[in-house]
This record gives sequence, C-alpha cells and structure tokens, in this order.
Amino acid sequence: MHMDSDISPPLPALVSFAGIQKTFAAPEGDGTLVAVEGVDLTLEEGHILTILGPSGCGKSTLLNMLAGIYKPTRGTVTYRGAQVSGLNLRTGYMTQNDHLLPWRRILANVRAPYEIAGMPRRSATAKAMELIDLVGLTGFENAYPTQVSGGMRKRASLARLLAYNPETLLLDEPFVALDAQLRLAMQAELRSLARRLGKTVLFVTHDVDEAAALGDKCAVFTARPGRIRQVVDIDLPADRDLMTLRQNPDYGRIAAKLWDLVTRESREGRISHET
Amino acid sequence: MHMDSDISPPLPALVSFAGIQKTFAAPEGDGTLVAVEGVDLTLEEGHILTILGPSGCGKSTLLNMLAGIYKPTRGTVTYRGAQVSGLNLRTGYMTQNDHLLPWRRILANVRAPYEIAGMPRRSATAKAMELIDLVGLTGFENAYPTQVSGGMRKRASLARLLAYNPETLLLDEPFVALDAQLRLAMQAELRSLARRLGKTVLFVTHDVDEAAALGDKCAVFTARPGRIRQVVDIDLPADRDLMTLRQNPDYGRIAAKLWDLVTRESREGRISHET
Amino acid sequence: MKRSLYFYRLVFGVGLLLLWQVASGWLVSPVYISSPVAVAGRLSELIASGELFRHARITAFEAIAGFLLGSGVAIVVGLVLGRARRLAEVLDPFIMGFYSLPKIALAPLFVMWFGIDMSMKIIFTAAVVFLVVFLNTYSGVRSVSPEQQTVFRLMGATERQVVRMVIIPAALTWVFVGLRLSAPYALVGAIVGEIIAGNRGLGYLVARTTAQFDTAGAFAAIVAIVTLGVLLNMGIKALERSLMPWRQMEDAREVAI
Amino acid sequence: MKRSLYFYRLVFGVGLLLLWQVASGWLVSPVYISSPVAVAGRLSELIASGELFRHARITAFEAIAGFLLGSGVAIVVGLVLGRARRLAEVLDPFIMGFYSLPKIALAPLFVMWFGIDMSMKIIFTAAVVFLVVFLNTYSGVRSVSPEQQTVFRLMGATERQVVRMVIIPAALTWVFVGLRLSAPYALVGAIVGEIIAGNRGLGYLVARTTAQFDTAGAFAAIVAIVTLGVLLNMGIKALERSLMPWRQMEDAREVAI
Amino acid sequence: DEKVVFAQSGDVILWAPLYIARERGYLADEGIDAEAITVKGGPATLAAVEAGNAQIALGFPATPITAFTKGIGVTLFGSLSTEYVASLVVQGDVAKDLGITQDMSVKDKIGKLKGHSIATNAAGSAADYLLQNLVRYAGMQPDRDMTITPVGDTSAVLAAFERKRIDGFMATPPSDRLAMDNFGAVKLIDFTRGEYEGVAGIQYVAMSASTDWLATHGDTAAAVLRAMDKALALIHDNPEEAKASVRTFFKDMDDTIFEAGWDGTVGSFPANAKIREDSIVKILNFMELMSGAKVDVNMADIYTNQYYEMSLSGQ
Ligand SMILES: Nc1ncnc2c1ncn2[C@@H]1O[C@H](COP(=O)(O)OP(=O)(O)OP(=O)(O)O)[C@@H](O)[C@H]1O
Ligand SMILES: Nc1ncnc2c1ncn2[C@@H]1O[C@H](COP(=O)(O)OP(=O)(O)OP(=O)(O)O)[C@@H](O)[C@H]1O
Ligand SMILES: [Mg+2]
Ligand SMILES: [Mg+2]
Repeated sequence: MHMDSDISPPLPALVSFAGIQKTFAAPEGDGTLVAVEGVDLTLEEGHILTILGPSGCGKSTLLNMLAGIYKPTRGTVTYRGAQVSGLNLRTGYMTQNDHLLPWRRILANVRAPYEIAGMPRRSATAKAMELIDLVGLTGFENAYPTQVSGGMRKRASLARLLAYNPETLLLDEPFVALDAQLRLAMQAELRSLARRLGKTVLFVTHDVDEAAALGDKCAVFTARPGRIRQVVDIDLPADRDLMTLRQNPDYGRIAAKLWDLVTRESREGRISHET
Repeated sequence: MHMDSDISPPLPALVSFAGIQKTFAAPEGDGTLVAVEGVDLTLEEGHILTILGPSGCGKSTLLNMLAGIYKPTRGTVTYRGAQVSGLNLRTGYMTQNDHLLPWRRILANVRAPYEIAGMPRRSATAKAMELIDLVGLTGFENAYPTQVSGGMRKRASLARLLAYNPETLLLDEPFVALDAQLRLAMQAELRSLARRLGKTVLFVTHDVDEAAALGDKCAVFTARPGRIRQVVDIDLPADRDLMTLRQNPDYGRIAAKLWDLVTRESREGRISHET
Repeated sequence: MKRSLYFYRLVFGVGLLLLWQVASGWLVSPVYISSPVAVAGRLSELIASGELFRHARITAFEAIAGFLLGSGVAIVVGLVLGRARRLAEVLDPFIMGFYSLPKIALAPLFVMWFGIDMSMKIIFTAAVVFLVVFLNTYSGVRSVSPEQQTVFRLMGATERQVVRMVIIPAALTWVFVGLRLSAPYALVGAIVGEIIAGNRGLGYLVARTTAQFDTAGAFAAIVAIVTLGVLLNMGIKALERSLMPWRQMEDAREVAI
Repeated sequence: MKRSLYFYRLVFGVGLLLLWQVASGWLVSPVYISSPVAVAGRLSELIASGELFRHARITAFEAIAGFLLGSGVAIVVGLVLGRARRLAEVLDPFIMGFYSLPKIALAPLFVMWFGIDMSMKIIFTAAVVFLVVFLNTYSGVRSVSPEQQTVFRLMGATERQVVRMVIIPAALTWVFVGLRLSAPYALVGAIVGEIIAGNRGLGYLVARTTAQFDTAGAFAAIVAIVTLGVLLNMGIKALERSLMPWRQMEDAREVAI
Repeated sequence: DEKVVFAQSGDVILWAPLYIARERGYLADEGIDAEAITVKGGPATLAAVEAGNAQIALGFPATPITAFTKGIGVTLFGSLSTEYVASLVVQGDVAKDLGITQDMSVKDKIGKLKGHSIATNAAGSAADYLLQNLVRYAGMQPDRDMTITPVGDTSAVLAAFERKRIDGFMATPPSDRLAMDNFGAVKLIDFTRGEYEGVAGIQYVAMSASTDWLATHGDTAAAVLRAMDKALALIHDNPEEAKASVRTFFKDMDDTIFEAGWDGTVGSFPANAKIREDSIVKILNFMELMSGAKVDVNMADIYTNQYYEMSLSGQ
C-alpha cells in the first residue's frame, strides 16, 4: 500500500483509524473471517471522505466501528482524540437498510429525533416538514413507509438523519435508489449542507463518479480482507458546482484515476468477483 | 409523448402494456394517488428492455403488474397474447428488497427453486453451488443472510433468480449495491446469459450508462404520475462487449441522449425533486 | 363484507345450538347437558329475577380488574426482563415452575394472604393472567430488531425513549396476542376464585347449581360466562385496532414486493 | 458464561428455599406451607418407596401425550386458519367463548364422554393446551410477510411448499412461545384431570395428601410437579434451539446495521 | 373375578367401610376385584356410573335422588352412614363475646351468630344448605342476617379461620379438631351426635348404582353388601382393628389428626348396610328444605333393600 496524499493536514484529525483489523466468526465452523485489515486512515473536521471498494470488503464494517457499534478486533478508532468505546453519539448513521419505524408515518419518522431531543411537538413538526420538503417527499408525510417506493424510503431516512443533526455523518450508499437527477440534487445539497454547517462526512459508495464529485479525499479499498489500496486527495475546489462538474477536466482526471484504481485488481489478473 | 422507435418488430411482442393506469389509495384520507398513467409499451421475446425514471414514478409498480402481483386500475397487461390475471409464473422477479429467507443459509436459499421443482437434493446442491460461484459468493454458501454484506445479499438473490430459470426476468435495480467491477462483470454475465438462453428481461435502473449498455431498448419515464417520455431504441450490436463499450462512439451518443431525456424535466423548469 | 361475517357467525352459532338441542336427550341425557330450550328458560328466569346480573356484575368486575392488574404487571415485567436478558434466563425456570403449580393447590395461601372477598379473586385472576401476557411481551421485546434499537440509540435516545418509541410499538402485536389469550383465563380465574371461596358471582352460581343438579341453571350461568368472555375479547380487539392503525394499513394494502 | 448462569439460578433457588424455611412457622404456619426440611424428608420417603416415581410417570405420560396431541392439533388448525382468515374470523368468538368456560365446572361432562382413565386426562390436557398454541401459531402465520410468500409463489411454489418453506419457519418463533407457554398448562391440565377423577398420578397424590392434612406430602408432590414442568420447558427450549439454528446465530452475531 | 369400580368423592374416613372391605379382603373373598377412584364432586361420581366407568357411587344420597327425579335410572341399594358427620365451630373469642354456652339450645346458639360470617365447604353442598336451614330455623334470613361463604378447600377454610377472616365454619372431622386445638375454636353444634333434630338419623352415605346394572348384576351387588356388612360389623365389634385397617389408607396423616377424624366419624356408621326408611324420609325432608319444593318421587322407587335381602340369603 502506498499513499500519494500528504498526511500533514492543517487541521488535527477528527477521526482516525489506526492499525484496524476486524474479524468475524467464519460462517462455517470455528475459523475466523477477516473483514478488514491494517487500516490506517484519518479524516479532518469538516471534510468529506468517500470510500470506494468492492462489495463485502468491509466498508459498512468500518462505519460500524466509528459509530461504536462494532469493536475492532485489533487497533483503535479515535474520535476527537478519544478512543471510541460504546456508541459514538457524535455520529449519525444512515445505514444501508433504511431502519424506518413501520408504525410511524413518514412525518413521525422524520420527527423522531426532535422528539428525542425534547422539542415541542409543533416546532418539531414544522422542522420535520422542512426536511421532508428538502428531500422531495412533500405530499407523502402521512404515508406509512410500506406505502412509498424504495427511493422514497431512502429519502425519508436521509431526512431523519439530517433532523438529528449530528457532528459527523456516516452515509452508507445513501443515494443508491435515487434517479440520476435527484441524486445530483441530493449530492449538491449534501455538499453545501456539510460546508455550511461544517459537518464531517464518511460516505460509502460504489459509484466512482460520485466518489470523485463529493469527496475531499477518497479511500479506495481492495477486496476482502479489505485493505486500503490508496487514499486519493481530490483537489477540486471546495465550493465546486456539481451540476457543471462533468465539464471540469480535473474532475475527469480524478475520476479516471479512481476508475483505474478500483479496476486494477481485475486487470492484475484476479477475477473481478473473487472473494 | 412521442416514440422514435419503430413499432413493427419482426417478432410478435411477448409482453405488452396497453393503456395502463394504476392508482393507490392516497396516504391521506380518501383521495387516490396515480402511480402510472397511459403506459403503452411492448417487448419482444429475447430482448432486454431497460427502464429509467425518477424515484417514485412507478417502475416497481410496472414490474409488479407484469408479475401479476398488482392489477392495473385501467388497461391490460398481456403476456404471450394472454391477459395477465393472477400471478404470472413465467416471470421471475428480483425485487428491490432481497427477500432471502433468514432461516436458510445462502446455499439453501439459492437451492430453494430447485427444491420447489422437485430436483434431487444432491444435484440441486451442485447446481446451486455453480450459481453461487457465478455471483462470486463461494466461501459464503454456509453463511446466513444476516452474516453477509448488502451487496452479497443482492448477489445471492440474483443467483436464486437464475436458479429458477424463468422465461422472463424482472430485475428491479439488481446491481445497485455492487461495486463498479463486479457490476460490469454481472452486466456482461446477464447479457450473455439472456442471449444464450433467449431470456426476455425488464431491467429497472437509475444508472443511465447501465441502461444504455444493457438494453436493446430503453423506456424513459417522467416523474409521477409516471408516463413514458420516450422509448429509445439502442442500436448497439447484440453481441456487444460491455468491457470495451466505453470506447464505442455509438454508445456515447445513446448514453448522452438518455442523459438528456432524464434531465429534461429539470431543465424544463420543474425542480428535480418535485413530487 | 362485514355483514356477512356476522351472518356466518350467526349461522354457525345457530348450528351449534341445534346440535346441542338434538344431542340433548338423544345422545346424552339432559341431566348432564340440559338443552338450549331449558337453558333459555332458566336464563330468562335468572335475568327476570335480576339474579344473573347481580352475579355477572361481580364476576365481570373481578375478571376485568384482575386482567388489568395481571396484564399491567406482566407487560412491565416483560419489558424489563426483555431488556435484562441475563436476569430473565436466571429466572426462567422459576417462572415456568411457578406456572406448573396447580394454583388451586395454593388456595389456602391465597385465602390466608388475601382473604375470601373480592380482592382475593382479583389477585388470583391477576396471577393466572400474568404468565401469558408476560411471556408474550417478553418474546415480543426479544424479537425487536437490535439494529432498529441501535439506530435510535445513536440518535441519542435514552433507554426510556428507545423503549417507548421502538420496543413497545414493535412488541405490541405480541402483547395483544398475550392479552387476547389471557382474557378467557381472566374469567376462568375469577370463577375458580369464586369456587375457592365466595358467595356471589357466576362461579358461585355454577357451583351452586351444579351441586343441585340444576344443569339448566349451571348452563345458564355458563352462557353468561361465555358471553362475558366474548365481550372481553371484542373489547381487546377494538383496542388493538385503535392502538395499531398501521397494522390495518398493512392488512389493507396491496402486497408490494 | 454458561456456568455462571447455573450458578445464579442455584443462588436464587437456594434463596427461595431459605425464605420458605424461615417463613415457615414464623410468618406462616407450617400447616399451610410445610417447610423445605419437612418436604425434603417426605420427598426422600416417597422416592425410597417408589411411590413418587409411580405417580410421576403417569402424570408425565398424560401431560406429554396431551401436550403433543393438543399442540399438534393446534399447530395444524393454526396453520389452516392462518391461511383461511375469513373462517378464522367467523370462528373467533366461538373459540374464545369455549376458553372462557371454566372447564372444571364441566367435570361431569368430561367424565361422561371421556371416562375416568388416562385417555380422559390426555384429552382434557390437550383441550387445555390447544388454545395457547393455536392462537400463537395463528398469529405467527398472520405475521408472515406476504411479500415473502408472493416471491415464492412466483417461483412456482405450491401452497404446500409455501407453507413448508416460508410459513412454518417464519411462524416458528411464535409457535415455540406457544409451546413454552402451554407446557406448564399441560401439567396443570393433567393434574386437574387427575383431581377430577383418578387414583394415580401426582394430581391424585396432591389431592390425597391434602385431604389427609399431610402438607409436607402435598408439597413434595408439588415439588415433583414443578420439576416435571421445568424439565418439560427445558426440553422445549432444546428443541427450539435445534429447530431454529439461525436464531442462535442471530443472538450471537454482533449487531450490524 | 368380577371387577367393580367404586367412585368416591375425595379420600375421607367417611368411606371407612369400603376401605376396610378392601383392606381385609372382604370384597376379594366375594370374588370381587375392587378398585376405588376418587372423583371431584357428587355429580361427577354419578356421571362415572352413568357412563359405565364405575359401577357403584358412594356419597350423600341427595345427588342420586335428584338425578333420579331428572330421569336417570339410579337406585340406592346400601347404607354406609346414618348420621350427619359435621359440626359447627366458631372462634373462641367470638363465642365468649356473644356469651354462647354449650347448654343453650341450637336455635339460641344460631340466633346469637346473627350478622357473623360462617364458611361452608362448597356452594350448594349439604353443609351449605344445612346452615341455611339452621338460620331459617332460628327465624332469620340466610342472605341478610348472616354471611355464608362457601370455601371450597378444607385447608383454605382453616387458613381463613386462623386469620379471623371468618367467625366460624361448618366442619367435618378432623378439621373441627384442628381448629379447636390450634386456633382456639369452640364447637357449637355437633350434628354427628344428633344435636340438631332436623338431620338426626339422616341417610348420610349410601351406595347407589344404575338400575340396569343392579338388575343384571344382582349377585354382585349382594356380594358387595355382604362385604360391607362385614366391615360395619368389624367397626362395631372390634373398632381398634377396624381403625388400624382404615389407617393403612391414611398413612400420610398425622396420628392425632387421624384419631380426631376417626373419633368424629365412627359414631355415624350403622350396624348394617340395610337402608332404613326413616333415614330416607329425613333426606327427602332435607332436600325439600334445600330446594323449597316437594321432591316428587315415590319412596319405593329410589331405594331398594332387595339386594340386601339377597346378600343375607346367599350367606
Ligand atoms: N455480523 C456479521 N457476522 C459475520 N460476518 C459479517 C458480519 N458483518 C459483516 N460480515 C462479513 O464481513 C465482510 C464485510 O462486510 P461489510 O458489510 O462491511 O461489507 P461492505 O463493504 O459494506 O459490502 P457491501 O458493499 O456489499 O455493502 C463480509 O464478508 C461479511 O460477510
Ligand atoms: N402498496 C402501495 N400502497 C400505496 N401506494 C403505493 C404502494 N406501492 C407504491 N405506491 C406509490 O406508487 C408510487 C410509485 O411507486 P413505485 O414503488 O412503483 O416507484 P418506483 O418507480 O419503483 O420508485 P423507486 O425508484 O424509488 O423504487 C409511489 O408514489 C408510491 O408511493
Ligand atoms: Mg455495506
Ligand atoms: Mg422501485
């Protein structure tokens, strides 16, 4: 593994993974399955890190460790200088499966974080409605999750995440069920939100273009056991306009580089879906 | 709505939607919600139709109607000349949510269709193992679905679909959780499989490139109520090589056209996430 | 739709009555099973004299009070033990053991501690009701997805909030099965309580009439008991519908996949 | 881990016994609750004379046979009615009504129809067991995701295959809660059956010793009953573990979201 | 050997003749393979007989007579007890406070208990009606002037008594003795001694069987009666041996309790199993008090000494 990004950021790292290994009991018998191994990674406050890697390489596992849901088998995860142990309440997690409550309407689902914070009902509803509008679900606030489409559930789940306004956002393939337009709009929204509010973001995706467009840097992983192949600095302007990015030659270069990195494995002779 | 594809195919249409409308009870009170409207669409045997459209425009609903799960509110769905009523057992459906059985290991999940067909255990297992290998899950055949990653569940679900070998495949965003490489490999596999076995495919995706690369034609939908904006014929060779397609100028042209179509709505002044 | 449901019930009920009437005297001596006609006669006598309502009121009160007490405690204990799994495992054999006890054998203890008046019957009923609601609540809580809970805990929800917002609604289906199951036991509990000690209530009425071989009277009392049971059950179902509106939605909605 | 579970149970059990011993004679007269020491004495006598095992064997047989019969029928009926929802709705008030009947009051009927030997007790037990298992199975079947079923039906699965591959495994959690719940009722059923009519079995032993004011003997019999109940419960749990291996996996796995 | 199943309600010393006949082999001598089954409540014993699961029911004859009036073919054919085995006991301090003394008349004793709570053993049981009958006899209303609460279980009655939740109860031996020895109870009326004329000499325990069975198994019935006669004779001629014989069925009972139970019961056993008409008259009168209506039967139809005569002649 080699890195071509500088590791001397002006800001102190908000998040750092050091020498992380995570193993699970093997599906069969008594062996163990190494999910990720030797992961060293840092992320500065207010930055967006995108994570690219083959399916099953341990991307979700990494987010789970930062959220404090899993404990690393080896190594330490540090958040704001302190080792993560127990749930990391500074992070907000939008998981791969939407965990909406089936007995609450969309509005009540989005409002839940406000209720938890003890906000009065009326203002909680008003704020939730704003977010529902932001993700384009106006008109469906009274639907139950079973009554809306897959993409709409994702959006509701994103709105809920924004409602509880955590310091760091962990997003696991959040825009996967969205169409191209909406996806672009949501990406732009996310970047501007993060910049405006100084959010730190870890963003898992399979889409190379998305990884390049959104991130301040991008960590590319190898297949399982997931190791970092390279951390690529994305030197696009912080206030880039996502709508016109496709015309930016720097963007094209970076996307091509990422594409090259993620496909290297297969070109190196390993078949693409070896596990 | 206008079409630029010829409607006089050499083959008789295997699937046809005629004047389809589908409404649901509105989430609130007594109104109705129109999901799709005025859909006319045909698909010839052995062809691949990709469906592009914004989230919530009724793509899944369309597949549900062809599978005979929903009844259209108006219009008729015809399969091989007969109106679809009741479950359409000639179709196989890979849904947006994987409906793997949590109490069966991956192998047993993939084997289920063979068991249903009454195949002897030993050969069913052997065949299931082949498919598991095909989707790159070897080594995980004894894992329970909860023990594997999101992308791996999608793959298991695809293997199960292939196991029951239906005449027509309904695929609802099947490759969404897969990384770029694997996605490419699976796309190629799907095309060659479909051609080899003469399968007819309806393929829902949000990825314009994927829609162009995979389809023989592509139906682009408007936002809800979903109507067909245009059906685009994709005149790439039937035996195209997906790996090198990015270099094909025809492909570039078609992808650009689709991109143009899916973004027209927003350019026409409707905000992208209006619902 | 709705009307025909009641229609079928009526048909089935009338069929049962006919069967009973025919069997009575032909297959089985009326001394043991009386007959619908005789029971109807006794029933109207008991209603006219006001005796039936006097007894039924008492039994209904005991059953409902015991049901509320027992199921309330059971839900709380089920929630608590559902969260404290370890404790639950330790206690498990004791709880099961307690329920293997023929509670009637503990009658002297109940009388000793709770006397022979209404409160004894209410507590007895509560004890009978407890297990079913408890075990269903417990299983419901255990079956709530841990992922769902973690998501909420990450949002900063306190244990209480997780219980209120996630656990309780998720376990409600289970709780209601427990409640529906325990409703008839509540009545049986009240009646057995009255048989253990009592000079009022439908249980007393059954015991008295049975001892006198007044089978029609006993069956009249039993009809009253069964009616109470069905009413209680209907009440719980109505409560269930109003507390779980999303369930109805789910039932009504077209199957989407 | 495992060892300390048994350790805690032991501690709790010994604690209960101590409490009992202390309460006996000090808070409550031994006439009603005997004392652990006295019960242990009677128990060893009853074991030595072989009487305990003679009675326990019979009760265990009745309870297990009734349990198997009742729960078997209940599972089948629960599956069938879970699929035929309409029929279930029609029958619902009758089933609930039947369970509101104080079955002990129907003792003469049971004796009439099913006699006084073992088969009566088995049928009585089965009747007691039925409801709990039935209602849990029914609810389990109703809670199986219709999507999951549709997916399988699209694969060409027949109704039977859907039931076997989807419904039954999905409903198993519910069924097992029903089974665990009904296990103690099976014992209570067998014992009440023996009290209704009998000259053998632990229920008879309880009745006889009680009538003879031999509280220690009655409690010795009760200890045997409770032990049977705990064993039955353990058996069901073991069966549950072996029939639902994926559940254990779920319990053991780290919470993933 | 012919198998005969006896249905008895509970295991109590009151069935002493049957215990003795079994234990000493009197029934076996007659070629009868006897089995006793304990059944919950009088109606259930009759149900067992009616269904053919048992041949002979033992118990208070009001049950078979009522069944007879309802069209069940059942006949009383042997007498096993002719005194009402029960007593009325009350809390010692209550008796003292009310100034009740042993030499008062039954009527006055009951009158003093006005407004107090007395337990009986089961709703609709003989003891329950006896008490109500007594209250009326004393010129009061049972449901207004006294709280009569049936408590189904003897231990529960004692528990309620100990905790002073009741002022007194209708007791069968040995619970009266237990209450007197342990909880300071005093015995107000001893029915077994015939203190209350209303039930003195009543037919208290009888054997009944289905009329059809008797018609076809007359010899067996006679043989059973012969065995019972022997047992009754033993009780009168050699009470110690009889007691020892019964004791084998009450191994679990404490010595003093058994003694108390035996002493309280033994006086009720008749010299032989022949049914006396005056005892039947008493029971019919008692039943009329219970139901408040005339018991509509022909005396000769409800009992028979035919098999008793047969048992004598066959000897
Ligand atoms: N709870 C678990 N128990 C056992 N194995 C697990 C568990 N969670 C993850 N794994 C294993 O760890 C590996 C990495 O899983 P993870 O979910 O992190 O992958 P991923 O990179 O998120 O993949 P995807 O892109 O498909 O979501 C997989 O091989 C998976 O089988
Ligand atoms: N069972 C249902 N009950 C009520 N409304 C429904 C139901 N299923 C779908 N709808 C509505 O129909 C519309 C179309 O839904 P559908 O799932 O077909 O969208 P889709 O195009 O598949 O979207 P996505 O790309 O997000 O999956 C949505 O507005 C949704 O709310
Ligand atoms: Mg993942
Ligand atoms: Mg969809």
